[in-house]
Amino acid sequence: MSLLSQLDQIFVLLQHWVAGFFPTWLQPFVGTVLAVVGIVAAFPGIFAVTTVLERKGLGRIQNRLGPNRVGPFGFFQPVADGIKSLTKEDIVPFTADGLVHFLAPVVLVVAVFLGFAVLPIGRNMVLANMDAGLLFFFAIGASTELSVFMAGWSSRNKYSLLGAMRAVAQMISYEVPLLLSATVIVMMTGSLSTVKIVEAQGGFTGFLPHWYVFTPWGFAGFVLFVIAALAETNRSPFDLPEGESELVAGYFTEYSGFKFALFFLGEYLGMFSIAGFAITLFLGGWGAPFSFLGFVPSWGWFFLKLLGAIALFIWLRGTLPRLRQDQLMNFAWKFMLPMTLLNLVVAGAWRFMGEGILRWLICSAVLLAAYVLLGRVLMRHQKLGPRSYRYAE
Amino acid sequence: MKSTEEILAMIQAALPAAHVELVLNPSPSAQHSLRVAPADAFAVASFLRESVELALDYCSNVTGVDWPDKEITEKVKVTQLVDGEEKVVEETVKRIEPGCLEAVYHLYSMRRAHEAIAGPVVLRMRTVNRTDQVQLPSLTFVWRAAEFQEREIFDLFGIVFTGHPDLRRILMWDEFEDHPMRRDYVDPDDYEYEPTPHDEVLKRAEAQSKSAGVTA
Amino acid sequence: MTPLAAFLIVAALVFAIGLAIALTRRNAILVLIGIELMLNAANLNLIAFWRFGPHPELLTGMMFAIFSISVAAAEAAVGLGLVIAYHRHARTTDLDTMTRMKG
Amino acid sequence: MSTADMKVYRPPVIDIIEEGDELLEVAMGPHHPSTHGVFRMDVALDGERVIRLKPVFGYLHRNHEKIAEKASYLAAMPYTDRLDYFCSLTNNWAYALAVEKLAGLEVPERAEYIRVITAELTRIQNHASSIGFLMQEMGASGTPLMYAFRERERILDLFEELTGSRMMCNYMRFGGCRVELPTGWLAKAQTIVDGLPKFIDEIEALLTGNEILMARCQGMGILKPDLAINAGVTGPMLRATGVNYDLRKVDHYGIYDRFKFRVPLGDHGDIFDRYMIRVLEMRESVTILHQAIKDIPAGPIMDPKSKIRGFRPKPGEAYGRIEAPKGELGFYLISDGSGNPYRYRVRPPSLINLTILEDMCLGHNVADVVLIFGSVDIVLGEVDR
Amino acid sequence: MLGEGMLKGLAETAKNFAGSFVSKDRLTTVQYPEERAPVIENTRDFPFLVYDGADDASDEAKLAGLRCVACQICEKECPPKCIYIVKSTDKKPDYVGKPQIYPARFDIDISVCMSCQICVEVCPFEAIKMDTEFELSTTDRFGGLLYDREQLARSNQHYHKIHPTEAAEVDARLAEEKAKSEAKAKAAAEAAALKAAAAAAPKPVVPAAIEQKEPTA
Amino acid sequence: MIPTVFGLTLPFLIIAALTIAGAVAAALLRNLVHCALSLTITFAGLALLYLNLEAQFAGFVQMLVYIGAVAILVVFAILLTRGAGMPEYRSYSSNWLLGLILAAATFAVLTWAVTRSLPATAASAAPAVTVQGIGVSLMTTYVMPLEIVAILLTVALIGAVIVAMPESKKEGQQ
Repeated sequence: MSLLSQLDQIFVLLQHWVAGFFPTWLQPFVGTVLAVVGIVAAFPGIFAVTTVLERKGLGRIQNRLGPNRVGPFGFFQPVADGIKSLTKEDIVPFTADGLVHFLAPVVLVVAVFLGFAVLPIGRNMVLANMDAGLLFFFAIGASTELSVFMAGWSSRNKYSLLGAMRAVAQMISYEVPLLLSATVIVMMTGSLSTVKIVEAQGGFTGFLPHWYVFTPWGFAGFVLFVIAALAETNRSPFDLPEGESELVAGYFTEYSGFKFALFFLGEYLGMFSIAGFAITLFLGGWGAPFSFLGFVPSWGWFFLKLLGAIALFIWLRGTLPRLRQDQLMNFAWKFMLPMTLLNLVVAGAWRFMGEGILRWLICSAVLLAAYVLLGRVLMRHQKLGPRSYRYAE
Repeated sequence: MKSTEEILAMIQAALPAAHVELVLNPSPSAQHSLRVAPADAFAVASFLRESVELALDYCSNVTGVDWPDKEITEKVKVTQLVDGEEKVVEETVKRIEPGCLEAVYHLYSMRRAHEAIAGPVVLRMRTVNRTDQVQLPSLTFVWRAAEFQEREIFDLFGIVFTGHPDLRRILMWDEFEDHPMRRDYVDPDDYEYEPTPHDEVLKRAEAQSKSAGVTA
Repeated sequence: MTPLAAFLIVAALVFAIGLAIALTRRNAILVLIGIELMLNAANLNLIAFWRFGPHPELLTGMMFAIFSISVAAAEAAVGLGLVIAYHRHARTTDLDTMTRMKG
Repeated sequence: MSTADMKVYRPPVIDIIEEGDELLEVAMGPHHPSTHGVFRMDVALDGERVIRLKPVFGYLHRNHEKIAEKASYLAAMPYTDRLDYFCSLTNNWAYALAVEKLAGLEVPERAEYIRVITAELTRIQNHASSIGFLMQEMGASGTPLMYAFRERERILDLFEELTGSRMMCNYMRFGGCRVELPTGWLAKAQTIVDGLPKFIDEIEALLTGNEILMARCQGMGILKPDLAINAGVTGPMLRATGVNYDLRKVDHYGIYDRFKFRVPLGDHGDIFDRYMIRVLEMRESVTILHQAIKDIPAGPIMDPKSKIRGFRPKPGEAYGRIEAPKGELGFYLISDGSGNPYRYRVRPPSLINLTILEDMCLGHNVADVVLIFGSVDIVLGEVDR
Repeated sequence: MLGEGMLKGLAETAKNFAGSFVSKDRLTTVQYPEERAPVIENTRDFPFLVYDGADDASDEAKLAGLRCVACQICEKECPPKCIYIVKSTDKKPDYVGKPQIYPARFDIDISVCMSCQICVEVCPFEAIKMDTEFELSTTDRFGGLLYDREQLARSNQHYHKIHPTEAAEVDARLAEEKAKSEAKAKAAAEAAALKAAAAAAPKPVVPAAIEQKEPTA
Repeated sequence: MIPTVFGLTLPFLIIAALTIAGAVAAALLRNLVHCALSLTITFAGLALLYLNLEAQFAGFVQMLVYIGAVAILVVFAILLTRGAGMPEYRSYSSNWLLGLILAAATFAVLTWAVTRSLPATAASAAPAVTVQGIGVSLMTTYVMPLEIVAILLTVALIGAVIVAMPESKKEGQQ
């Protein structure tokens, strides 16, 4: 085994090595525990780094410096934040439903962590290579809604309740396009297994990889998936459930201290897992972007891509204002849903059109035309558009 | 733009029964005003707004002025019986000129704004006295702009505007009792504590928490 | 390995509880919940029989369960829609007072 | 003239809510993050639709008018800074203008130019920050606000150099200005003014074409011109409804007649128009600034008749008003010949522009209420006084 | 209209993101304790009392050099009424040598002061000026920010340091006034001398005041 | 490997207990939202039981449909009908005793039938159920039911929307 491939498999080897100290019948169990520990350690670590990067990135977008006081370049800021939130008083409203109020963040974090189980982080690096892995991810993702509802309802705060209602309505609505845009990939790969999906994108033409994003339907699917993912994780411009200018902090208005931190963690982990799935489905997972870069460890690519996706999310957050609830719903049902359905059709057509430039042209043209048409109709329907102004001398 | 005298003449021509008088302003600004009897105020105000020539459709400023009771010392010659014979004696008499509260409306025209330099047309109304429940007719239905400003006058001066759709305190809290812009207002001794609606809120919360479940 | 009977008894228990909810609770939504529970119990039976049956590779039981789940979802949507529609008229979800069929 | 056929602009009447109607009563404020200070709106919601909204003021009330009536004419000047703390220089000007009318003072030409320059700079920084706040309300995570503040910072530096303070300028005096321009100030102002169009372009590139912004703003919170006039709404809010009423053009106060500038007017009276009118007004202000900085003459900056100590105008009254960035700012003064004003009244544009807040918000979403409220552009220091 | 507005916005923020690394001009924030914004000459914060004398003079010398004559105009005009003055019962000569009342007590409650500069404007004696010191936090809420004469006194050199142009003008004006009053005193003395000479020389009394006068800084 | 109690594996016991507990709680709790939340526990338990039975696909579908959709729907319905938080004035029906007896009888009969009729069969070796296999059989053997279910779902969707739609038009006509 060459050094590079050893580096590629370093975590797998490490896992086997540690598990080797245990009796044979315990080894699978220990291996699983090790992998879980790895995930549970790694992603909150990324969460910590991301909070700093997000604040610094937003700062730079806004011509500020961002946090730079704690530690070198402010990178110990999450430590300070963590200590702060752990030592803060845990306030439970007087009239709150104590048990549900407590369970809500726990349920969220647990559900979100479960989603990582089927995420292939690198070659041979997936906790559970399930046959129905993608379905598992969506099933788990659906249960986060419940925790959001629990948080909002149990706080006995009107803002929380409004935020929870918004969040749940939004998550349910966007689950449909999310699922449908991922279905394209399932159609093409013929498998719900995340590992197989990544492997299907492993080849190269020349030095360009066979990522699904480089096909018309893949690109459309990717864009739609990212939009739905933003909505699903309540990120800007779909951050209505916690829109601080309207609902104070939405469903976690009444949370403080550690529970608030848990919510925060859950939100970011949800973002990572969904970004990870966007990478897995459309961006070739842990595959290298160019054939000559194959020597870099696969997990390195995965995390690099994850970082890129997070940067995109931050960039969008720094730029876009927030939508309104009914617009959000309209967007989901009137734009996202038709587009995803059309994308399914286009993907099917692609499959049966054979090789050649023609299918590229036709598929792109159909998607583009539908996009332009739909967008125009929607904008005109709402009487939106640029305006001119008159002047009085 | 017409001078105040001309406007007065127009009002008198249109509403002969209305009591309107001219109040001169001696300062260099020369913004003279019209004092209207409260009973006629609504008719006069409506006329000013609807009149095509004046079109005073914009009420810029509404405010109150407090004119407290003035003690006037005068020397009066009185015939008196002094030592059995009548004499004319000079005597100082203290007379109290009753004060009043005044509401002042500054009107402009937006529709005819660009035709000439428009000074404000000033409309004033006086209450009878300055006891607690003095009343003036509200002009909110003529100019919506007066809505909050009349509330403010009610709050700070204590003029009750009859016919105002929503006459509540606006700047001071509801439990406050005095009218701080009156000239005889005395600061309360201890302004740290004033009853607030919060006590009631607490009470309600307690009652709610006693019943097992609480409405969301 | 857990015997088939254990699954069936669990299913029977869930079914009985669902039935009890449907029959004893007054709130229309809770009655719907009870019906959902009964359906679920049936699904569990289907899957258990599929697993312990002679031909698990034929997928019959599982297919049945999957179809049943989809139908149950439709049932829940329509049922809850009805409850909400009724509530809009009569302002109640209490089955004992739901006596009118006209809006 | 019968008053029966007169059109009445009634405030919305609170409907008697039926028993069992599912209303959610929310108190937005006083410490809600989007109320621009301590302001409360008692909102009744049906789902998320607003069916009643009552603004509640007074959390910042300090009885500015009473304080000023107890102090001398001069001592009221620094308090005017604190009315609308974003635009202290225009507040100063309005008060100085009222006193000048009351006492019949003449302002030297150079002082008038200085006033115009500072007032237009104030207008630009106010409009820029108000757009930033509006976007903040819309959830743009502060980016436009930070850009606006970056530019505002430069303008505030200018103010500090001239007046000694960034926000509480206390610069204008009855019959002129307090101090002469420091050397090199005009050149510095020129460079900053030259940079402003680039900043406005940047803000426009970031926002004007943005589809989300259009969807959020167009057709929201529409105000009809009739109601706007009747409710005494002024400033960019009024002009967004299409009413051509700019006091700089109407009252010809100061020396605004000498400058060539246009008054932008909107046609819809919605949030987007208010936003665009502010942007366009900033551009017009830049042209005024260019002209003023070019033409400013030398000369004295104070009317020799005016006095700093022992200022006692003759009895009488005066109402002076200017076009402040937020609308018509008026001061009504009654003098009884003493050193204190007998009656001192501020006509706050922020408060009166809020009169029709409920009319604009009814039927909209909670999220829109926040936006509509943001588009009114108020400062609580002025509303509560 | 189909997302290009958003793309334009994204390009704008990207430009700013990159620009913040390249041009220092974009970043307007100042990293406060380490960095400081440049001092602007006209900046005003809180008032101080000017005394003529050395920078590090003793408290007595400071008080002796105070230009303030306790005329109480600033106390009257101060909008938030944060100045408290007690007049002295005795008199001492001011910088032109005229015997003047001095403040036996001069307190400014900095926590109330709103930095409006009106005290400076109304002062006929150039005795109170605005400082640029703004780091005044204390732990004592009530007493800590109530400054008395000693704390308020700053030398004329300090004034020159923070507001050079203004201070130069003030000094010129004072020098002129002083010259005028000296000339006047001289003229008066001469007139007195003449008078005395005419009245067969009784001893002149007035010049004593001039001898007593202290040198101005 | 896995410890057993009374011949039942421990995971099964835990899951079954959870399922039953959730159902019992849904039957007994007074607060409707609590009922709905405990119901989700039951749903989750059932999904886990499916997994226990090696019906992976069915388990995930159960999770997706019941926890992700039905439970949320129930909760929404409770909120929309103002049932949230209000303890029921009288949460049990007037003839609750009859219902309880009926339910108990059903359980007794079912248990009796189960214990009497079934021989203790052991499960055959776990079949290799791939998603692909399910898909293939959905499209071949079960294509007719699939289509019928699809139609049913569409009809149900439209029906639910129409039923729940506010009757604004009718009011407008009046």
